[in-house]
Parts: sequence; C-alpha cells; structure tokens
Amino acid sequence: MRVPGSVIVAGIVATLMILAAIVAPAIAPYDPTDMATYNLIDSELPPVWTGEGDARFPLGTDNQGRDLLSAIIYGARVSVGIGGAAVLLAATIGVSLGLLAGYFGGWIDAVVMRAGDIIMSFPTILLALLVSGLARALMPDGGSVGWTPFILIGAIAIHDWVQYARTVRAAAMVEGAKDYVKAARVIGLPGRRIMLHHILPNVMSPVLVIATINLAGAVLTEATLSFLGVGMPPNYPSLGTLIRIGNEFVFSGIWWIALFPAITLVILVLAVNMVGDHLRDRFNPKLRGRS
Amino acid sequence: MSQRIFRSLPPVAAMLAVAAAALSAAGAADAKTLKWSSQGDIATFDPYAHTESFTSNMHHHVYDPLVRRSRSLEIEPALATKWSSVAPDRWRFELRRGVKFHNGNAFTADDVVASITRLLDPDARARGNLSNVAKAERVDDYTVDFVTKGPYPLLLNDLSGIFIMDKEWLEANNALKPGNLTTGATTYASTNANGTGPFKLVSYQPDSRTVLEVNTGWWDKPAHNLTRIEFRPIKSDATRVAALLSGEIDMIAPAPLQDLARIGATSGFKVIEEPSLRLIFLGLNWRPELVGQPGVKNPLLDLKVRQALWHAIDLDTIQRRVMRGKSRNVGTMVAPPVPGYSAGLDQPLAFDAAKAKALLTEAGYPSGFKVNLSCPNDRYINDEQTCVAVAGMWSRLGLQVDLKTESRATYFPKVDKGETDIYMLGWATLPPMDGYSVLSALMATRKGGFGGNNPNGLSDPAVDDLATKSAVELDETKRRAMLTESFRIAREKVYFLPLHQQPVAWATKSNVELPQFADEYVRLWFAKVD
Amino acid sequence: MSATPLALEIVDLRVEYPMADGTAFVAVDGVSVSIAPGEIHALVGESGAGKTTVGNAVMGLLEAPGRVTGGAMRIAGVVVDPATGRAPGIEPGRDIGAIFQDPMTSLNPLFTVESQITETLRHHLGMDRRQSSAKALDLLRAVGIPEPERRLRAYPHQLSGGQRQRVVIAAALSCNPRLLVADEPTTALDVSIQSQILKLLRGLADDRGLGILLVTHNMGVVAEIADRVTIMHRGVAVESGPVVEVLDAPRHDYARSLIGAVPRIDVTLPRFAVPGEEAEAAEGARAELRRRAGEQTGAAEGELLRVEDLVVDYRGRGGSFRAVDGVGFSVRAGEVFGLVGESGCGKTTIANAIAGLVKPTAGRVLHRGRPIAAAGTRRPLQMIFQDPYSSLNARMRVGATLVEPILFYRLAASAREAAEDAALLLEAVGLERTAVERYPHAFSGGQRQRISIARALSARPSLLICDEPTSSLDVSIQAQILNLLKDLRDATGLTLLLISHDLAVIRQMCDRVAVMKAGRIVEEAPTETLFGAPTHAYTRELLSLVPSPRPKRRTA
Amino acid sequence: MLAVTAVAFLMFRYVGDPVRAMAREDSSVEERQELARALGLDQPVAVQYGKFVARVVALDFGISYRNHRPVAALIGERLPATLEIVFVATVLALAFGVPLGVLCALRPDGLAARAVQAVSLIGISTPTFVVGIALILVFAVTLKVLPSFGRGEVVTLGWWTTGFLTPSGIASLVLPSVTLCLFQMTLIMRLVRSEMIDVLSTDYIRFARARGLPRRYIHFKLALRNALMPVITVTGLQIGSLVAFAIVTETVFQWPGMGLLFIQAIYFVDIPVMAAYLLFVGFLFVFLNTVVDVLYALVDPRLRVRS
Repeated sequence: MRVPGSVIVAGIVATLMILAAIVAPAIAPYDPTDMATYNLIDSELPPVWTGEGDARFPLGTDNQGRDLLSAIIYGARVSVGIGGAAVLLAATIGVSLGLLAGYFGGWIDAVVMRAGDIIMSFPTILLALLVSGLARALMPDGGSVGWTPFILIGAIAIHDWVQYARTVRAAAMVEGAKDYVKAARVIGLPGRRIMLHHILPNVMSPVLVIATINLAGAVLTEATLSFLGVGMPPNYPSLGTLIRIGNEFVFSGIWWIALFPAITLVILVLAVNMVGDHLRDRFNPKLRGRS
Repeated sequence: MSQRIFRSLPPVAAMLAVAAAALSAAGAADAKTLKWSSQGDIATFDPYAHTESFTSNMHHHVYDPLVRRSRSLEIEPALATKWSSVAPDRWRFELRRGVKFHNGNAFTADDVVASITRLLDPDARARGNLSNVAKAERVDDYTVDFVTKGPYPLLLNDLSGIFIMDKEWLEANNALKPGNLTTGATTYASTNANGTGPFKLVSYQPDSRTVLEVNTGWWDKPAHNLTRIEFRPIKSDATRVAALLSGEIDMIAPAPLQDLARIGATSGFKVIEEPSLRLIFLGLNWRPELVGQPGVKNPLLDLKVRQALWHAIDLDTIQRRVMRGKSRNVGTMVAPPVPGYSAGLDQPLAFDAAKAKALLTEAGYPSGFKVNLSCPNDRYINDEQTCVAVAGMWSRLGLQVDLKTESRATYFPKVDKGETDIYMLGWATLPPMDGYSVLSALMATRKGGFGGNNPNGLSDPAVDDLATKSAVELDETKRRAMLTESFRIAREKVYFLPLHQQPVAWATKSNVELPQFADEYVRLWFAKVD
Repeated sequence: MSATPLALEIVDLRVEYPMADGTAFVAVDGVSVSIAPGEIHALVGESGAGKTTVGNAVMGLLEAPGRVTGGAMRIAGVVVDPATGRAPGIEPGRDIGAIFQDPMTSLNPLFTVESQITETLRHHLGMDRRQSSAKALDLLRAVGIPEPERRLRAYPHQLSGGQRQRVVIAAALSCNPRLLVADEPTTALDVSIQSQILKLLRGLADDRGLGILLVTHNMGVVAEIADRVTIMHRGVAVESGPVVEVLDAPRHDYARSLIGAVPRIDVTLPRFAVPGEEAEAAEGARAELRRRAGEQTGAAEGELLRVEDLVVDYRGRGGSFRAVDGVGFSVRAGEVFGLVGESGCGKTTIANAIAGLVKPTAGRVLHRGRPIAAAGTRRPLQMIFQDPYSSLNARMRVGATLVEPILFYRLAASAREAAEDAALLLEAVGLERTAVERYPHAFSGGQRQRISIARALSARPSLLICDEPTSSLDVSIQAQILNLLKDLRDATGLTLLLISHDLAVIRQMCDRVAVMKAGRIVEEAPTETLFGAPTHAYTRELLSLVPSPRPKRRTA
Repeated sequence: MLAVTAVAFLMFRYVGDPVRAMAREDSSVEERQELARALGLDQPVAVQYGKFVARVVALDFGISYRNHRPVAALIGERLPATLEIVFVATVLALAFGVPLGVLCALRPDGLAARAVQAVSLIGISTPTFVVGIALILVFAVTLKVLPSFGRGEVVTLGWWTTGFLTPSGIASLVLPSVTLCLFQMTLIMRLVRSEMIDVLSTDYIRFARARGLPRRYIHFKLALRNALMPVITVTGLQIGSLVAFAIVTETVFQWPGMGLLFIQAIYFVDIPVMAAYLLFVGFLFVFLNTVVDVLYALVDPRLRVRS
C-alpha cells in the first residue's frame, strides 16, 4: 500500500518533534526549568526578525524573560513525556484488562466493562480535573512539581484505558474464537500462555492505532488541563502551560508568547493524528487497497 | 456534493445578518444606561448571607449602611446622621428622617433593630462582620443604641459595611431569619432586594445579567446621571476585554494589566488606575521544621536568612515587568490610607544580591537551602508571575525553590492548615479599613479571636500585647501609635516579606466618567455617562 | 438456432488490473462464451481462475482499477461499448440480472423485502406503488416462497437462507431480464436448499428462455443443471463444450485433473488422481513418525474413543439451545470415522466437546476407557480446523508453532531436538524443512492446512479430529489434503474422526459413518452399507439431493 | 448511579475546603469551626456520605453554599442555556458532518474530500479554547458582527428560558455553538466517511448496483441509511460529552449554563453544586444510553423484533 506524501511528511515532522523533545537538553539554547538562567530584565522581547528582538532569543522571550524557543522545546518534552507515559499506562492497563475480559468473559468481563462504562460516562476533561484535584489534596506533597506529571499521567490514563480495554476485549473475543486459539487450547496450553503468546500479539495492531491517536489526544488533554490551571506549573511548563501564560497577552500585542507554543502544539498533534489516521485506515481491511 | 454544501450556507449568512442587526440595535439603546462587567458575580442578594467584598459592593447600590465611605474614603453619615459614644460599651445613633425604602415603606429605628438582630443570628454568614456588637436597641423612632461587648473603637468602620433592610418587607416575605445551610432553608431575600439605596433591583440572573434602575426617591442628591445599570459578569479575562473592545459593554473592572496599554491606545476607550489597599506579601513558616524538609532545622527562623531573602527580591523589576509599572512597592504591611500606616516604615530592604549572599553565608547557608514557595494562580493580580519572578531571584541567590502554584480553592485551605513554608497572601484590611485587622489577624499569636490568618506559628509577646491593648483603646491617636509600633517590630524582625500594593485598573469607553477607589469598590452613584 | 439473438456472446475477452509498478495483471485472457436463450452456461475453475471477473465484466461491475482491454461482448445482440462497459439500450437490472453467493449479505437489512423488489421495478419499468407491489407479490410466488403476502412486509433477517436467496432471485428477475449472471448462487447453502435453488434456476431458464451464466466451483452443480461448461484456469478457458462431453471425457490435462479431483459419491476410489505426489523425504519422515508412535503407545487395537449420551446446551439470550442431544458412538483404533450432516446439526459441537473446547452439559467422552478431563490429558486428541487462514497464529513462525506443543509436553529432550522434530513433521506433511523459518502468510491455503496437520501431529496424538478440513479449499487442493490424510493414516496408524457436510468426501475417506440431524445421530453404518443401502429416510433424502458430478443425460 | 454518587462525594470531599472559601478573609479560628459545624463537616465521613445519599435519593441536592439557593433551582435555571447550545451544536455537527462525510466517502481521492479531511484533522488537533478565542477575536472584536459573550435577550416560557426567539439570542448562539460543534462535527464526519466506505463495499450495495439502480438512489437512500446507524450511537453518547465540553466553551463565552455554574462551584468550593452537577452528568449518560437503545430499536428492524 502506497503511503501518501502528506503522511510521510507528518511522520517525519512528528518524529523530529518527538526526538527534539527527547533530546531537549542537548539542543535547547537555555534550560528554562532552571530559574536562575533567566532574568525579568529580558522579558517580553519580540522574535528576532521583528527587528526589536535580541539575537540570543530567536523566538523572543516570555513575560519572565525566558527564551521562548527553549521553553517550547522543553514544553514539548513535557507534553510528549506526559502524553506518552499516559498512553503507555492506559495501554498497559487497558490491554491487560481487555485481554482478561475478552478471553475469560464471565464476571471479569462484566466487572471490567461496567467499570469502563462508568468511567466513560464522565468526559475526559471532567474526570481529569477531578482526579488531579483529588490527588493533589490526598498526597502529602501533592502540589509539588515532582508529583504533578504523575498526577497528570494518572488523570489522563484513568479515562483512556477504557478504549484499549474495549478494543482489546472485542479483538480478543474475535481472536479467541479463531481456530489457531482453539488449536492452542486443544493442545492443552494454559490460558495465561494462550493470552500472552497467541492472542496478545494478534490484537496489537488496533492497540497501536489507538495509541497513536490517543497520544495526540493525551497531549491535547494535558494542554487543556494546563490551560485550566491544574496542569504543569509555570516553572516547569508544558505547551499547554505556555499557551495559558501567553493567552493572558493576546490582546496586549505580545502575541508571540501564545502563538508559537500554540502553533507547536497544533503541528505536533496534527502530525501525530495524521499518522494515526493513516494507520487506522491501513489496519481497516475494508479500506485497504482502496486508496 | 459541493453544491449541496453551499446550499446549506444561506442559513448561516442569515444568522450573521440577524446578529449584526441585533448588535446595532444594542448600540442605539439609552445613552444613560451603563453596562459593565467584572470577573465575579453577585453571590446572593441577601446582605447577611455572604462575606464576599464584591457582592457587598454590589449590594451597596441597592442598600445603604448607617455610615458610609465618602468619595475620599472617609466615614460620613448615611442612614445615620449623628452618633456618639454614650458609655464605653454603648453608642447612640440618630437616624435620617424621611428616608423611604424602594417599596415605599418608611425607614425607622425598627428597621435597624430588625436588621442587626437578623445579622447577629447564628445562621447569618456575615455575623463576624459585627462580632463585637451584642445588640441594637430602639430608643425612639429615629434613635438607636448599639450595645457592644466592650470598648469597640472600630464600630463605625464595621458599620460602614452593614446594610439596613426593611423590617416590614422581611416579615411580609418570611425572611426575618437568615437562611440556614444545615436545614436547607432559603429566603426570599436571596434573590430579591428592597433597600434605600440609589438604585433598585430590576432583575437578577446569576452568571448572566443583573439590572438596576435609578431610585428617583433616593434621600441623597445623586452625583450620577445614570438611569439604568446592567451588570454582566464575564469570568474569562480575554472575553471580558473582547466584550469591551467590541462595544458590547461600557466598562470592565478589573481590566487585566497586560491589556491596559492596548485598551488605552484604542480610540474610544480609556483606562483608569490607582494603587489598591490590597497589599501583597509573603508569609513565612515559624515552626522548628519546614513542611517540605522534615527533620531539618527551619532556616527561616534566622533573622539573617529572612533579611537575605528580602534583599534578594528585585522589587523594581517585578514592578516594571510583571506589574507593568502599575503597582506600588511597599516596605510595611498596610497601605498609606489605612490607619496605622507610617511613611517612615514604608521602605523595603534594598535589592542587593551581594548583601543577600553575604547574609546567607553568615547565617551558615553559603550554598542556600531547599524551600517551598506556594502561590495561588487565580486570586491576586499576576500572582503566579510574581512568584515565578521571586523564585527566579532566589534561585540566583542559591536557594532550591520548589514553586507550587494552584487554584485558590485548594491553595487557601493549605495555607490555613499551615502546610506551606513561604506563601503569598494579599490583605486589604477590609471591611474595617484599619491596620488593626493586620495586627489581629496576621500578626498576633493564634489564640481566641486573634491570629485567624497566622497559621504558621508566628508568635511575639510584644505584638500580642499591642493587639490586646489596641483592640479596646478608644483614644484614636494612642491606638494608631500602637498599630504603627507593631508594624515597626514586624519590619525590623522581618516577620513578613511585603511586596507591593496591587493596582486597581478599570477600562471604560471614553464617555464614562467615574472615580476610582483604593478599596476596589465600584461606586456607580458617582458615575456619569455622556 | 432461432432468430432470437444470443443472450450473451463473449469473444476473446481480456481483463487487466494495472499494478502499482506499471505492469498489468491479466485476470482474464481471451475467454469466449456464448449463451443462447434458455441455456445455462457454467464457468468453472478454482479460485483465481478469473471466472468471477468474467461475470463482473458482463455486469459492468468490474472493481476499480480493473478494465476490459480486449475482445468483444454482445448482450442480447447489442454490442457492449468497451469504454463504458455498457451496451446501449441494455440496462443492468432490467435486461441483465445478477445474483451473488451469499444471500445473507445480498439484501439490505434495513429495508423490507417489498421495498427491495419494488425499487427495481419502479426505477426500470416506471411502475407506481400499487403496480409494483402486485408485481412483487407475483415474483415471490414465482420463486416459490410460501406465504408471499406476509413475506413481502418482512425484513431480510426474518427469512431463512433459502428464502433470502429466492428473494434475491426474485429481485434480480423482476424486470424479466434476458440474461442472468449467477455467481456461486448455492455455495453458501445446505444441500437440500441448494437442490431447490438449482431446480428453480433450471426452471426459469426453461420456462422463460432466460440465459444464465453460472459461475461456480462445484462440479456437481454444473453436472446438475448446466447445458454447457467452460473450464477456466489462470484466466484462460482451457476447455469448453457441452457438459456431457467435457465432464465425461475431458481432453485438456488441467480439465482432466480437475475433474479427477472431485470426490465421487457413486463409487469409492483408493486415492484421488491428482498430480504432485510427495517426495521420498515424506515417506522417510512418515516411517520415522510411525516408529515413534509405536515406541510410545504401542500399536493399539480395539476401541480408542467412546462418546456416551453426549448433551451440549448453548445458553444464549433467548434461553438455551440444545446443540447436541444424547449422542453416543465409538471409534476404533486405526479407523476413519465420519460424522456427516447439514449445517447446524451439531457435528462441530461434538468435535469441540471431544477436543475439550466446549463443556458437555451431560454425558461422557472416554479415551481408551478413561474420561478426558483436565489439561495434560488432552494430548492424545488433536484437531485440525476448517479455515486454514485463521488456524495458524500469523505472528508466530511455523517452527515456533510446531515446537510449542513438543516442548509443552516435553516430547523432546531439548529445544534443538524439538526443532528437529518440527522439521521432520513438515517433511511428513510434504513441505520443505526450511518452512520453519517462515511466517504463515508465506504459504497458500493448502500448505497452511498441511502445517495445521503437522502441528496436530506434533503432540503425537492417537486420534486426529478433522473438522471440515477441506471445505474451504479448492477441489484439487482438497484432493491433495485428503490424500495426505489417507497416507498419514496408512503410514502411522493414526485414527481419524472426520467431520464434513460433503457426503462425497465422507464416502471417499471413511470406514464408518454416522449421519446427524438436529443434534442426534439418525443412522450409523459402515460406509459401503450406508451409501449402498441407506435405511433412514433422512439419509436417503440427503443422498438424493447431492448433485452428482456425473452429468445427467439431457437435451440442450 | 450509586457508584457515581460515591465518586461524586469522595472527590468533592477533597477538592477544597468550603469553610475557607465561605469565611471572611480575617475571620477567626472559632468562626470557621462554627461554620464547619453548620455545614456538618465535623462529622465522620461515613455519616456525611450517608446523609448525602439519603438526600440525593430524595432528589434533594441541598442548597448552594455560595448562593444560598436550592441547588436544584440553580441547575434548573442553567439547564436551558446548556441544552440549547448543545442542541444547536449537535444539529450543526450533523448538518455539516454527515454531508461532508458522505462526500469524503464517495470521492475519497477528490480534491474536496482531501481538503475536508485536512481541515477535519486540524479541527481535532486544535484545542477548543484556542478556537473560541480566535472566533471572538475575528467575529466580535474585529468584524463586530457577533456578540462575544452571554445569551443575549432570552424569552421565558414557563420555567424554560430560550434564546431562540430573539435576534440577539440567536446571534449569541452562533459563536459558542460553532466552537462546541467543531469537534463533534469532525468526529461525525470521519465516522460517516468510514461507515459509508464500509457500506459501499457490502454485497447488498453491489447487488443494488447490479440491479441498475441510480447512483444517487444507492448512495443517499440505501447506503446512507446503513451508514448512519452507528452515527446514532455516537451522536447520542457524544451529547453527554458535549455537555461536559461546554465547561470550556461556556467559560470562554460566559455562557450562563451548567458548565459555568460548575466552574464557579469549583472556584468557590460549592460542594452541593459540584455533586449535583456530577450526578446530573452521570444521569444524563444513563438517560442518553436508554434513548439511543430505543432509537436503535426504532430504526433497525433486526432489533425491533427482538424487543
């Protein structure tokens, strides 16, 4: 199947952005998380091409005098890190529960799916808001920077796992009825081995698709949470935090503080979504070979 | 297919046209109507069922107190014309004659007694606003005595925030007792109002619109020319500014600092601003160990450390950059108009990074220490940004600052429970508008009625002594001297790190004239619209 | 020939599918077919022969990007424009009808039978509501649907498979077309319904002078109703002529082997005459297997498997359904025991119960007199399945698939020894040793079925349950697999339980047969007895319905 | 639903301290303790929860800590506002999503389809808050053709207030509902597209083609109907998330609906309002599920017989 050029471009963009995020300390000019490195004196410098900027800060600085380029690279790192970890956590939980539910059925299935229904009856943002509020209040040092990413990861994953569980359950039920699984059962292999060795590898394709699309969603959810003020703190900003900070300046002519992080976020999510979309079409047998 | 899509476009175009028509119609409305917006809404119209200063502010347009703040924030007669202290625990008020409530009922001493009784009911949320009053007694139709629990120097200050309701109206609507949260009882007075104030309540739709119209029978000579006020709360800063700039409303209060330049530069709009009474400072942990560093001796107990922290804050830069030149840097705990203020104390420790470093080294922390800095992110003007700036400055001093910012809903309970080490607070000394409020609530040891906002164990016998004495001192000069003395001690020992007075900034259309007040109240009975 | 034009005339048709690399795949290469009115012309061939493509080309329904690149077609005498795929004045649906293989999916589930018939009438014949309703009723009567008035308002899911196919035919014939393209019209149906539908088609051809292009893989169907036949192989028509001539005396090699591969129901043959016999390696490998089997269990005689009063209930939403209702039989060591019956009769459920895949509601399954219970005791009973594409784990190498049971049951001392065993098994089923390195997708359906057999053998079973092992394979592959099973049985003394709906396969393979109907065994007998002198009425009926690949002498 | 009450209760126990939000800034410690007693917060959590459930069962959600008014009345006041934008957003999402989805399915490689696909991807990749602010900037501040906030003039019909009957009410609906619908529209469009592609490759559509029925008839009368079946489910269930998504939209546009009420409640730690809102969302989900099931049964003959 031919991969459209746009998807290749999206894939490259997504990979580059994620790579940049991973190696942020190596490529960013400054470390925006080290509060000692920036100075209020440098605050709100416009991008360098406007003529009023400073060569040290190619995209200008934010209201704290932080280099915006570095802040965006580190912000993407935080966003991608939290999004990726949330996806990983959600996928691990969802795949395990989905496998159990799909293969064994019965009460395990009923409990898992009912729990999923309840979770799904609360929209992502609402649930994440509540979870993060709860976590902050319950943990001894809940408001701390150290814990925030984990709270966010949990808050996002608690909603997203359901999708994996449902998909994997359905796939596991389909696969479980297939003859190769019957053959494995006839051989007498134990259930655990059949699940992990036979069914799991065969249900991973849809999981991959969901994971890709969820990565985009998780990054967006994290951004929205940060936008609402319950996400990453300003001294350890994610892209959403940067947009929230910048949003206060949209009417004041200091457009770059909001614009560049927003563009970065949209491009990142868009690129990941395009790849995910392509994967989804590719794994959908009915669409295969059509385009 | 594409034709199909275009065919469905006309409805949208029609909607746009209708919308445009609606907007121009709104523009042609009565010129004496003032539409304005703030970020919060009126919580309730029952003046005794809340403690929010913004809601009080709105009530002031409909209800009058016995005494009120003048244009220069002095206390002046309102529903009471004269008063005197007839005994240390008894004040006598003469009431204004010929005043009528909006429903036409006459205002008499019975209304004052009923109002105070209602306010002092255990179910009334605002009871604490007049906590030292025991009762009000009718002397004759136009004379009322207030019996206090002891000498009460701040009675007038407190009364300026107590609105008088109509006894007959309360009786008629079965609202003589305030609502009760436990039983779920609510009152007619929550959504309706019948005061003596300059405006009458026409309609009240929470989060949407509150309409007032002028009270032509007001006892005072109006300084305003309004016939109607429409209040439209808008929570989001960006939307509120957009609503002003698009011409849908005439005024926004507050206006976000970062948008002032843009609004001021737009023709047809102007910005008015002045320093508020609200003073922003950092509070400190006074217990043996830090919350964030259990088992380690609290470095903040060392005066040199506290001085170093103060010296390390570059207030001028924060003022210029974060507060956009709109704030006023301070060195003491009250703003200039507040009793107890002394200009001599109002000098922050100068920004001096080298000195700060030296002090820190002297104190035995040459390489700094680890400390939490906690801030709200939705309570004070640019609160979070201020904290980020301070954290940056302290990082350069060598401290490892763990900055925590969160919403007021979770932040303040933490501060209250003493779960913070260095925390931001703002204090406006409202409602009494007196330095005693700082002394009793922030500085005195937490005990009895004192130290309600002193959660982290600050305790100084000298300060406590001043607090107890000033509470009952009726000689105003001596009382103010005591307050000033307490602030001197606080500054010398660096009990707090005062930062700045935050600004009051409003933006209006050019045709709106109104004075601004340091207590952040919007007093539209002084507003004029051309 | 009368003056009426031929219903269909195809000369030298060529259909190509352009490929991504610029070349073209030639799906149909120079095929010629002509159909007179009232004539049924069968296109037969195995999958990939291009027979369906010819049908689609006639309908003008070639799937993109396929296109006609050569030859000429005439429908009812009108030349088809190669550019548009349409003949002027000839409307698909009005002048050409089409029916497809699966009646379950050919009807839109959301619309009534009436609306699906009348929409065609209204569009092509401009009838109004009442006229078209009346006509639809007539059509349902004509295709022999009971209670047509009630069926008219029914939705497809309320009809049985046979009724649905009748509705499909009614809809296809609603405008009295001159030509009907029937693509595997009975493949998804049971023999009894198949026979009715075939009779219906024959009747329509005879009564209405309808020309039918019958696309099928089933020689029995061809022999039953077709007048002429064209055998296709890889896009080419290898032989064409009257059914009697072609089936009885095929001249072309491929035609001959194809016909020879069709299992015969009238006589038992020792082997299927198909080309491609195994290499010597297979013989050696089988001998080695036999040696090991002997070492382990000893050549056993007597009863190997016994099923007693087996009852299986399925619990569904609408109460429970009894799939197997008190079945008992026994299988002797070394024999091939057949279970035959129509779909839904419970034969697969029995297989699953023996293999431990479903829990019996009542009754016992005994292996050498001992009940089959927990894991670990199941090793002697292994199974092969119908669909070769789903019976192998696509994510595991063939070697890993075979080694898994060997290691699980510790049938080899080391992983290396197990790998050696796996290679041996592959040789025994006629594959290369190197196949261990590859993934299942690299193999054809027949090869995969061989791998499935090898996997079953890797656990060294004494009984191999074969559930419809060849019903999704082409006839020549079926013949190879059946030959393989016979050879394995002969070489290793394996016992087979063969489950099939195909009476001919049963006849060729089995020593004894049990016939099932609605969860019960109605008759059990040695094969020759059963086919020679069936005692039960149902058995007789079944046998009479099977289309024999020997053409009936009939006049064209 | 019991699970929902437990979740609602537990979470709000910890999201903040209502006493602090309610008490005066310079209130004394005693004053606050007294307030906590009045709110019943000094009792054990189990007792509090028991009382909470007992009241909820009696449909008594208590009174708002902040407004001193019955929570049921507050929700009732805000319900029309939220339901109206959710309704308009759903209608818009369907009105544009379905035709665009069909377009993309029928001409998957056409220019229009590609453009729509690209825009839809951007649509789901852009956060709602960014879209809302951008719309305000363009249509309210720059072009001044649409109001930036609020509901405009509303007409009261019984207990329901509607913005549909006044020009300013309709104008006010445009920006928030467009903002709210974008994501749903994209979702529906993509769903219709993939369903339609699936349906077009089914046997019954092939059979319909073989019967020579016109393309338009096959696409819009037959295939679309099949393709729309899952859209019913998704649209139904998405209405639930629209109500929740309205939190962000209502905040941006100061739309006086339940989302705004909820955000204000969080801000002021108004527990009864938060709990009631959460219960409402849970109830809405159950309700919508039922509606979807009933609708399905009405539309799909296969289910009609069974039920």
